[in-house]
Amino acid sequence: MRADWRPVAGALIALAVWEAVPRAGLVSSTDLPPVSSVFRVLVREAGTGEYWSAIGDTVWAWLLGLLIAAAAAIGLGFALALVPAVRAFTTSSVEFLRPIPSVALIPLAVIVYGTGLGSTLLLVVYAAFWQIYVQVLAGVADVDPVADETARSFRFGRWGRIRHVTWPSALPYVLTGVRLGAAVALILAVTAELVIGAPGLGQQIAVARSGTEPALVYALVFTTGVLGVLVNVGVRTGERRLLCWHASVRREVPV
Amino acid sequence: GCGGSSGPDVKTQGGNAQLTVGTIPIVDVAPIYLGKQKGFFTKRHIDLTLKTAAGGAAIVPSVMSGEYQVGFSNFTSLLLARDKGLPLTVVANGVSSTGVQGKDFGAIVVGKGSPAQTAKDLAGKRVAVNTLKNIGDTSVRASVRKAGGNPGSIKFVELPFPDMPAALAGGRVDAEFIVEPQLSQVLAAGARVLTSTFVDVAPNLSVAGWFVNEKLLKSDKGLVARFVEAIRESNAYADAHPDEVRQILSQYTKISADLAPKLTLPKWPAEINRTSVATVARLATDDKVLSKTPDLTALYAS
Amino acid sequence: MLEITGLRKTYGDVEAIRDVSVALEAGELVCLVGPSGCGKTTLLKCAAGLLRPTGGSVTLSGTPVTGPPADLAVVFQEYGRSLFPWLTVRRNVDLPLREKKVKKARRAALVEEALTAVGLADRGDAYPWQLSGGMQQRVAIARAVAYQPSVLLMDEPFAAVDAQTRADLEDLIRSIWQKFGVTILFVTHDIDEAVYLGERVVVLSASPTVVQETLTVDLPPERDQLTTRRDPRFTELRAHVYAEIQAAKKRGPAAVTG
Amino acid sequence: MLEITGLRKTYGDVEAIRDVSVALEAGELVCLVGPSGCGKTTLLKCAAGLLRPTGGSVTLSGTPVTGPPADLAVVFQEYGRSLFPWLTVRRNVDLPLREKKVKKARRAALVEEALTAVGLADRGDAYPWQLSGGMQQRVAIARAVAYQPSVLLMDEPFAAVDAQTRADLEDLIRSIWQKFGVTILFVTHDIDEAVYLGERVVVLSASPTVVQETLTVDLPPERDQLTTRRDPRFTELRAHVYAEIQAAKKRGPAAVTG
Amino acid sequence: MRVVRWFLLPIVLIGVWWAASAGGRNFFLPTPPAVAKAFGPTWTWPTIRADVVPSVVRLLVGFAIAGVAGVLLGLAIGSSARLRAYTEPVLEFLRAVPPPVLVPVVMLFAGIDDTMKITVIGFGCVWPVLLNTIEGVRAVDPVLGEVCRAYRIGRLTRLRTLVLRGASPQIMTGLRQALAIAIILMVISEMFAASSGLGFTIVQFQRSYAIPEMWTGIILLGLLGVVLAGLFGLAERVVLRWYFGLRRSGRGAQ
Ligand SMILES: Nc1ncnc2c1ncn2[C@@H]1O[C@H](COP(=O)(O)OP(=O)(O)OP(=O)(O)O)[C@@H](O)[C@H]1O
Ligand SMILES: Nc1ncnc2c1ncn2[C@@H]1O[C@H](COP(=O)(O)OP(=O)(O)OP(=O)(O)O)[C@@H](O)[C@H]1O
Ligand SMILES: O=[N+]([O-])[O-]
Ligand SMILES: [Mg+2]
Ligand SMILES: [Mg+2]
Repeated sequence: MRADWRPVAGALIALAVWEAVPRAGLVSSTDLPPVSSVFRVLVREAGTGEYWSAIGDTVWAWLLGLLIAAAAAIGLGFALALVPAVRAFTTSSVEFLRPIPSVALIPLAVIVYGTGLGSTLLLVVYAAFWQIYVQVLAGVADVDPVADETARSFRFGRWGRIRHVTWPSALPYVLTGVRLGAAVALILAVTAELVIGAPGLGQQIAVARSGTEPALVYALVFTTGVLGVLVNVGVRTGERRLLCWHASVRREVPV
Repeated sequence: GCGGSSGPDVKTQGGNAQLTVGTIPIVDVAPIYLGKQKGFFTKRHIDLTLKTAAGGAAIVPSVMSGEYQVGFSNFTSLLLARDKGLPLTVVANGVSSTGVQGKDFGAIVVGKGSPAQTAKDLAGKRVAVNTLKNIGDTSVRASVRKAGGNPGSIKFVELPFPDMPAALAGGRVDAEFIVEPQLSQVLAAGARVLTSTFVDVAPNLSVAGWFVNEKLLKSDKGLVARFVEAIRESNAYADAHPDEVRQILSQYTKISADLAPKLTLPKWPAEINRTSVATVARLATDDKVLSKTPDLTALYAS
Repeated sequence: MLEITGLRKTYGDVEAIRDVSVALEAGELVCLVGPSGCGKTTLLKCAAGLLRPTGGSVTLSGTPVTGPPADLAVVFQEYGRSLFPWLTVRRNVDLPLREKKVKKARRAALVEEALTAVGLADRGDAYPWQLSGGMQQRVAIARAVAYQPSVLLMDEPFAAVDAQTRADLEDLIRSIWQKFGVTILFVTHDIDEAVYLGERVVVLSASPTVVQETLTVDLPPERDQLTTRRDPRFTELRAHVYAEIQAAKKRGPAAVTG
Repeated sequence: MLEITGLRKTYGDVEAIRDVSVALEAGELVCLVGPSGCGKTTLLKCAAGLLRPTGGSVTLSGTPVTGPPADLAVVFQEYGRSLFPWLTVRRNVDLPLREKKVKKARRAALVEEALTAVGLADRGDAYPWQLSGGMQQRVAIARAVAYQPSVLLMDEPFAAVDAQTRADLEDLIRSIWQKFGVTILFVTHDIDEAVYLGERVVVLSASPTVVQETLTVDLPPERDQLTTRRDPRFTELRAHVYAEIQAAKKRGPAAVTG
Repeated sequence: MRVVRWFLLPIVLIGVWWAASAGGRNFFLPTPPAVAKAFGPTWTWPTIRADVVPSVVRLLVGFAIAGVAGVLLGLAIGSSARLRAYTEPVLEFLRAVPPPVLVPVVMLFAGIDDTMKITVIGFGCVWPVLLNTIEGVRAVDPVLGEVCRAYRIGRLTRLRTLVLRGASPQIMTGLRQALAIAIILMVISEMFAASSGLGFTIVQFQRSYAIPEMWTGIILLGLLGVVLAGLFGLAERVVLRWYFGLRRSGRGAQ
């Protein structure tokens, strides 16, 4: 297949706008430095071990948190969706706990885990969990009744129905949930580091912010964004493989 | 470790006590970095681990839980914590104002074209402070009162220090309570100092201090004493060697090398100016930041 | 073996089936015909334990049917949606066998045999949505056949295939029925097909549904597309069923009730 | 009017249609028959401008068809999925008319008329998923009929309805055709139906598809379910078509190519 | 029975909390009665009017903007593979930027007042709506797409009656997620340049070590979430009536 240059073109256009806005004087270049000077700082930082270990810390907290959140959300989501009694008993608590913003848990996190990885993980897991969980519930509810009846008529066991009908039907939702959760997990990882001071990119941003070099702040923020893009590329690749049968993917095969 | 009351047991390794200290990446804590570098702590059998937290609010719970043994915080926050019954004790002076009007590390500034001439003119204006119900707004009110104005009509807005320069330049606020290094930044951009507010509050105001959990004080008085000695030596060294202070900033902050020499450094006297802390406490009580007049003797270790 | 007694089913306000009783002997092949919307699919789903009747009872070998009983297979009218789009044709046919814990080698043989029987041996690796309507329907039939059920419920299973294929599939079903003694309830709207396939034909009235008539097909058990369909008795029977359906539709619910 | 010339269509590696040419005069009713999977649906979609041919051309009144042309209506083989589940039956039929900017009163009349014609006048407020398969298919037919197209493409439109309803709908299509002079391309797998309805019957070969034979139905234009089907010429023609389809299937692509 | 189902787990959870906090061993974890006692004096009507109402208004405005923008953008991007290819990396980039670091940038353009807070809320919670809309649009049944084309259903009607309705289950899921995120962002946006608001007040309590009061604030956030989720559920039942019916129709009464 031919390489798709369009995402690159889109990105270049966005970068050009970023370069142009401060240069045209729409905002002061100390408030929003042009992308070229941000890149210069980025190149400088990329030569330091501190930068890479911060990325490492953030990615580790993110990945671990996302895995825990995804496993818990998918497991619980399926269990609750398939055992109506459990769902009936948990709805009220879920509806109450879900909207509690994870940032409000920062004090709790600090009390329980201090300023280390644990605090970051608590916030990351809490936030990403709900994102995935809500998608799982919606996906599980979106099974084609005819497909489900087919499985029942062949007396698929409970596990068989989950494995062969519910899971594939819910998969598009789950993957959207994972993409949402991955982004939220990254946001929370960085936010936790930023607000609590746990090691990672967020902490670097906090330090840079109380310093006097705006381009460095933007360079670190840019790094966060690039991480987000990479995460998405990863999930998308998985999605294209897992959902080759789905209307959203198969229609793109030109006929 | 869960719980604010679990004992802060200090680990030792090779005969040295392992102390984890929570700091903030600002100029104020330069002496401890310098002191660590100079070996003031190791020679007293203390191995320091310095952790930067995002702010005092994150440090207090960590000292309570025993994750940090020592923390850095301004006195208003510490008074607030004691006001609510947290068993924290101040053991050493952290940072003090220079006491020189117009030449302090913190100030109230206004934008280039502002008509305001004295703090009195801030009445009815929008003033940014880094945290509300803390030393910032209390000091600003004190300055306004001192200049003969009525602080009641000031509209305070909470804004992190790093966001202040842009807000002032953009005219989003009329004045700001600001500290270094942002103070030098806004001055370079044309802002004007209205008054050095710490100087208005009290002569040689003690702004922040080093604190520990009362438990540690009870369980290991000797260790705390050694730490205090080391801090005093560090403070004195920092006061005497401003150039080295400016140098060490690059180790834990991102203050650029061209700005560091221009900063107004604070003072690091050995002793806490207890009178100034009492003034701060009275102002905070008047402003209803504190619920009752604090018992200041309980605040200090000795 | 399969007994449906006094079945009644309402969907909210809509009374789909009023009172239907049908009993199938073990190894019997009964065809169900009736006007569009009279409740054939509803009846089949109740028999399969997929739908709970509003009244009456369904029993299989004496035990009440509350969920889909063992060794039963259903071919759904909505064949397209009953295939799993995320599985290839072969995996679609294979999946129920896996669930039944059939050994791998045996499974492969059953799947290939069934696909060959419906003429899709070469399309095993395609996805259902890459097939024509008739092909999809044949996959659904292959899935049921490969399962080797003892009770087979089929809901207009040949509606989407051409005349020649339909004839072949009719003969396939009859041969399976004769070989394995499967009990089959077969819904169709093709009268010739009902008479050609069935030992009995049950004619349902228009909704709210009752049994309009039950007809025993007294044609010889060895049937053949050419000779059987030319049999004068065949023509007689199909004319009779046609007249009954027409009557069922014309008479309508009011007359039935009154 | 509708000219399909040298049509060729491949899906990836699968050659669905090799070379098909069919031409319909204005106001002609042509039936298309052929083995399952031979490409009837594909051909219809190409004619409707829904699918781009791999080769050959489709023109309507001389203009090449690149997208669905005006005043064309299609009844899809996947009738169930072609109805909007979030709209009631009435709104489903109404929607294309709204788009055509038909006046409200006229629309209401057309919708009721069409629903009555397919026997669903009383189910206008139900949702499609509350209907039986045959009813759903009739809604799809009503939608096409109410649209009053000048070209009507129908893909096995009566596959899910009972014999009596089917006969009624056949007569409905013929009467509409005679009254409004609609050009109709009608895909069916029912040979009797093809002969009964069409002026011509086009028989397609098995895939990769070519035209096996085109047959002119020389029956009188006034047709009737009883008399026409008893006509010896009718029997002759249907036997001929049946033989052709059988040949088409047996011969297979190799023979056609060779 | 319903009452039991609704309250059983919450009561158990409160019991666990009570057991964990009993004896006042932990300063940061007050007992349920301590929190309950603090609730009344903390949240009087004037405080609610001054701090909660403005927050909720900002939240709703930001959520509404995000909803409209997310659906419109999602429809455009979901219907065009080309647009999707161009915009995806940029959108993913923006999505990964944590709102707290975004706030200063937003302040540059939107000031430090309500506009900034609404922008932050809107910007942060647009993503689940956008993503779900895009996915929903892409998953619309192709047969229905062909029906629309065959009947030459105009672009606008097609968007309204096919794409929007077909994607509506996914869109509603996205909106549900967005609502939760909007509450988070309401708090975050009030951590900067604020002088009132629910989030601001909670942070204030935390900083001044008014721990029971802080917990009452968190609980109030939870209650706010329950109310908003409940209202959303009502709206959803109206919008997706056909969908729930369709999904139930196959499951029968069993
Ligand atoms: N989910 C449902 N909700 C409401 N009414 C329903 C539902 N399913 C079926 N019905 C109604 O029940 C009646 C019988 O439907 P059923 O599908 O059993 O008919 P059928 O005999 O299979 O028809 P066909 O030959 O057209 O497939 C119809 O009037 C239909 O409208
Ligand atoms: N999307 C697709 N991808 C790949 N192959 C396809 C696709 N759609 C159809 N085909 C193939 O094209 C051929 C013709 O299909 P088509 O649906 O046109 O047949 P048909 O004549 O309508 O059959 P039926 O009578 O069973 O409906 C079949 O072999 C089918 O497998
Ligand atoms: O700690 N302060 O500098 O306010
Ligand atoms: Mg049916
Ligand atoms: Mg077809």
